[in-house]
Amino acid sequence: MLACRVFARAAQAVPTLLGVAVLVFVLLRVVPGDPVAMMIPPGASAEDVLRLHALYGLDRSIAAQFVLWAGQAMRGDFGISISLRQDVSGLIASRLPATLELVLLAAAIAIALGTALAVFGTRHAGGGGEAAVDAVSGVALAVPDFIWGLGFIVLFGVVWPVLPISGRADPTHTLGLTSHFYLIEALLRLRLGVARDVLAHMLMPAVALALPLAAMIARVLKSSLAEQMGQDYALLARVKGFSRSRVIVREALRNAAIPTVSLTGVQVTFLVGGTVLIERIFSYPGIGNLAIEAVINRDLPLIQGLILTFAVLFILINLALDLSYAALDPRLRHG
Amino acid sequence: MLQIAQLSAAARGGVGVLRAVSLSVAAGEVHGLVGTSGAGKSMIGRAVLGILPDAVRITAGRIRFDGRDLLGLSPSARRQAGRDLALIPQDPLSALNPSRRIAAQMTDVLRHRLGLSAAAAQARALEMLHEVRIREPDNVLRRYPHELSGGMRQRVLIATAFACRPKLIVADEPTTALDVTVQKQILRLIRDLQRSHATAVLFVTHDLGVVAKICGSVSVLRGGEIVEQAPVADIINHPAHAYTRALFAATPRYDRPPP
Amino acid sequence: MTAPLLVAEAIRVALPDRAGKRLFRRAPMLPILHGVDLTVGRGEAVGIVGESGSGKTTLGRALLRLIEPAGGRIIFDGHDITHAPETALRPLRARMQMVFQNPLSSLNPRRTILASVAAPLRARGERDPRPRAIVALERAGLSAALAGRYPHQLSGGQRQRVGIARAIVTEPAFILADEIVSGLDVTTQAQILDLLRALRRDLGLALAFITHDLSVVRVLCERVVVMRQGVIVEQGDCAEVFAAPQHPYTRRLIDAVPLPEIDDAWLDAPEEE
Amino acid sequence: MAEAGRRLLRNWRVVLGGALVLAVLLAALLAPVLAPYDPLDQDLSAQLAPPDWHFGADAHALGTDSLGRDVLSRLIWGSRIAVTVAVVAGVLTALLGTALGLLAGFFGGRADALISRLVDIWSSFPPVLLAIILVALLGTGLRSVIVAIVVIDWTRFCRVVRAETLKQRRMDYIDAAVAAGLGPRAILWREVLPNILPLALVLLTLEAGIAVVVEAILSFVGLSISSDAPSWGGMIAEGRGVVHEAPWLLSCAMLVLLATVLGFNLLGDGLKAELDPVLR
Repeated sequence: MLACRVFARAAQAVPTLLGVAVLVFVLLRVVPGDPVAMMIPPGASAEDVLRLHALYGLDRSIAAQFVLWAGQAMRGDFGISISLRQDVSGLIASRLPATLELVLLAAAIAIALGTALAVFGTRHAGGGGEAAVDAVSGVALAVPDFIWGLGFIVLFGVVWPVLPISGRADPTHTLGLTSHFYLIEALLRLRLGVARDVLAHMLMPAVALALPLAAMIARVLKSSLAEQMGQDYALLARVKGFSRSRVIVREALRNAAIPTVSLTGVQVTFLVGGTVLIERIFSYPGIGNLAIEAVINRDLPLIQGLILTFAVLFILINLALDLSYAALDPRLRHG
Repeated sequence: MLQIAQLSAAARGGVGVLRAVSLSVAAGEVHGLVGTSGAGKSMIGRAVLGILPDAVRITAGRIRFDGRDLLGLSPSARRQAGRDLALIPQDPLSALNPSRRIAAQMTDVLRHRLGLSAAAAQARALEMLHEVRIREPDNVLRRYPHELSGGMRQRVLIATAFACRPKLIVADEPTTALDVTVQKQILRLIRDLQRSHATAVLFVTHDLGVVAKICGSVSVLRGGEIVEQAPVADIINHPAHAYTRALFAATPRYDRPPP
Repeated sequence: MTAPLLVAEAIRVALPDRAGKRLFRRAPMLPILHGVDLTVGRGEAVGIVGESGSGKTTLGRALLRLIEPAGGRIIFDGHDITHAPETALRPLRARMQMVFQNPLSSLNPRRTILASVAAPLRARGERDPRPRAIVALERAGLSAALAGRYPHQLSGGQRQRVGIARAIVTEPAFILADEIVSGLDVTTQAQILDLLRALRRDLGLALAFITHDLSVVRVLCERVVVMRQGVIVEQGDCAEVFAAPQHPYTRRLIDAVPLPEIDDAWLDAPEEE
Repeated sequence: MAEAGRRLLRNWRVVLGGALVLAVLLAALLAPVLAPYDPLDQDLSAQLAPPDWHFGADAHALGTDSLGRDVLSRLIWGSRIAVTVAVVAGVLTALLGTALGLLAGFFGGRADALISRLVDIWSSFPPVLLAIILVALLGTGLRSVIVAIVVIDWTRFCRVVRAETLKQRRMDYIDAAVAAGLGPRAILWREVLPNILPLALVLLTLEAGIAVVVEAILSFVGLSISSDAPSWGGMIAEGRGVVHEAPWLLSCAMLVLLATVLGFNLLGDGLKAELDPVLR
């Protein structure tokens, strides 16, 4: 039962992936303006320009270009970046870990904070505690991550300079790490000094990304927790002598999580989307920052590669959400 | 066993939910609380169990159970006294936690309340499932609630209620959500277990027929007030209060021609 | 005896079984009704009784063509409506109406009572349906002052009366009532049953009354139909069926109803499995 | 209607939210009168001057930017872009999203499959990135910003409206309408739409807030209107660069943007409570 759910979800993703690739490929080429213009040195002859076009295959029909590109993409070769003159897949491989770490940290913060707020609000239902949680989550939900980021920069970067406001690690520091997963590798190698420095750089962008999602989780989880606490099994648990807090956490939380995952699932993909901008504000070297550069420089191969990377990332997230349904809800596992 | 004296309760905004309710239930007796919805009959049960909704506060009166006044106790002492109380809820669909196996939901109270080991709790649960005449009890223990029928789920709940050998069980409309043929089997099961374990039952229902068949004595409630209280034979055969008579008149009977 | 108002012959209905839905395949069709015959005379009230899963609600929805049956025939007032397209059904809709079990979900929460009751008339193109809607409301025992209210501002009994007013506003010949008193207190239930009896007398309405409660059927209907797992096991005049049930299931059903009188032996009666 | 009006005024969210939105609207309308300086004229002698907090001849209440232009005036003129984007993009997105959501939810079948597939593709990569790409393709300028917002955000509307419509279709009052003889169009128009309108209006106010933010993001990335024209996003971008020397530049622009977004959100939440008779 579970295996075919996962297989179906993956199978469903292929047409979407294809749709995305074709859509962006055509869009980028239909548009006026010569993508290679930027690379042509001043005073180059018309003949040089033609040769350059041929090099990037821009002279052939869009369909032909797509077939060529798709063929290469299958082999993991996404062509050469026009603006950075580097292999696109190499570029993405070097920048992706930074974004992944940021997203994972933000998601962890959001889930922890959202759940804590929801449980606290439920435990103090009707009282001041709940009103406070509603107010906090209301504001955190209304204010987009973009503005949280800016606010943090001003507060903790300038007014009370405690945290670094750009980059991924202190340049003066010798990292001595092999992979691009700085945080994870530093922790694994127990290089706590490096880990602390990298974490300091990631903290503000991660929290800015996490707050809207945390607020959404807090609001949805609290309302479904309240609903679960009204069910007879929660009343029965209290008659059995379990304290209200224990009933909330041990009995109601898991059932309340199921609708919460479905409602906030979409919001998680916005979290990944948010990295594009947050990385830009904090000059954090991830694929989001790279994407903005690529678009400004009209670097077609790089944009194409990044779009597919994001699309695959989204599909993996949706897959993970689906798996969590089955993990949480026995009705899906036991037919 | 249970004496409720002048118990009054009010919801937020002062709306009276219970008005000076007094009743007593002897050991092993089945006392019916009957009335239309909103008459406050469930509130009495929940007050005894200490699970009143947050919005409802007790404003006066005492609940003496087994010699102790439950209302005066601290929350933890209150939970301790709760050892001899149990609940059979109304809706079997929502009374079992959908994401936990039946075994977990039966044994947790046994281990928490009676300090039984995992194995002992499992054995007691199995024994109780036999008592409620469930087929293949060990298979049922491994199941999740959604894999059982309404009638089987209610039997599991009854088994759980009787497992801790409580002195008093509050049965809050335990058969209202069931088909009439299943209802008869469940009523019979509650009556048999109640007699064999000499457990007192506070039986909440809106159905005069159910009251007639299972209760020893009855309180008729209207708007949070007891309008009549007597042994079941007196209530059924010669109801004194006008409201009780009105309830009988309004209850349709298949063995009588239409009015 | 004039031709019966509604004749249903060998009705078969199958509905998609949502639980059995497997990926890539449409949900398997679960047979609900296996050939049901039912007739309702003009002005006659028939009780349709059965436990959950007996298919009584599905039968009701098929009679009113809210579901299209897989097999069999439905003749309403001489018209074969079994597979009639919605456009052909529309003129007949005025003459067969329905009252639903849950008044809260059968009334549009954001429309006033008057708007809901007037809807069937407005659907027929009446320019100002309000006066006739007010008449229907009053006939159902509600004061015209409630016209501007919303459903959530009324009691359960009042909401059910709005459902009844909406059903009688087009002066239908036949009304299907699906468990309309199950959610109500016994006192409110009695008032609604009195109202239905009065309406049947004054308007000559034929009634199909779906319920799990045998006693309610005796109070309101002349004939009773007992259903079990998609089949009618017994039907006949109420007095006869309740006094001397022929089919063992009917007997078991009747025995299981607790009458409000002292009978210690009732619980001990041997129960056939 | 008067009675509804009075009730609206008692809801603090509507009052506060409405006040903020009204302030931005007034600033946009009366910009020429309110702004002490012409937002474009530069005073190279007073670059990055800190706010001197008083109004009057050659005072810069909120300081100046790196080209000596008066920050307060640019904020006031910047509200014109914010309001235009909020109203135009918000309404268009609401109409497109609600229509497609109703179509998919009510009629189901192929329409639903197609629309849902589109929503899947749209939501399979970051909206911000898609917006940036679209604007880069369509060329900078307010028109392409609005088109980008509409093309991207209609899915947010469509998803919510479709879910609500599906929920409605399962309710008995739709069967009651069929039994009453209403045709599908009549049911959609008279039974389903009245329940969708309050939801659509709330989404519209929320969408207006989002549109303002997206415009600010696009000008932050340098893709919205020309860089020297006054826009909050542009000021934020400039402020980010000089945040150490002139933190007030970034702070003022950010706070104004925040006030506008909060205004729309509070108004939306307040209206949601008021418009829905069931909640009242």
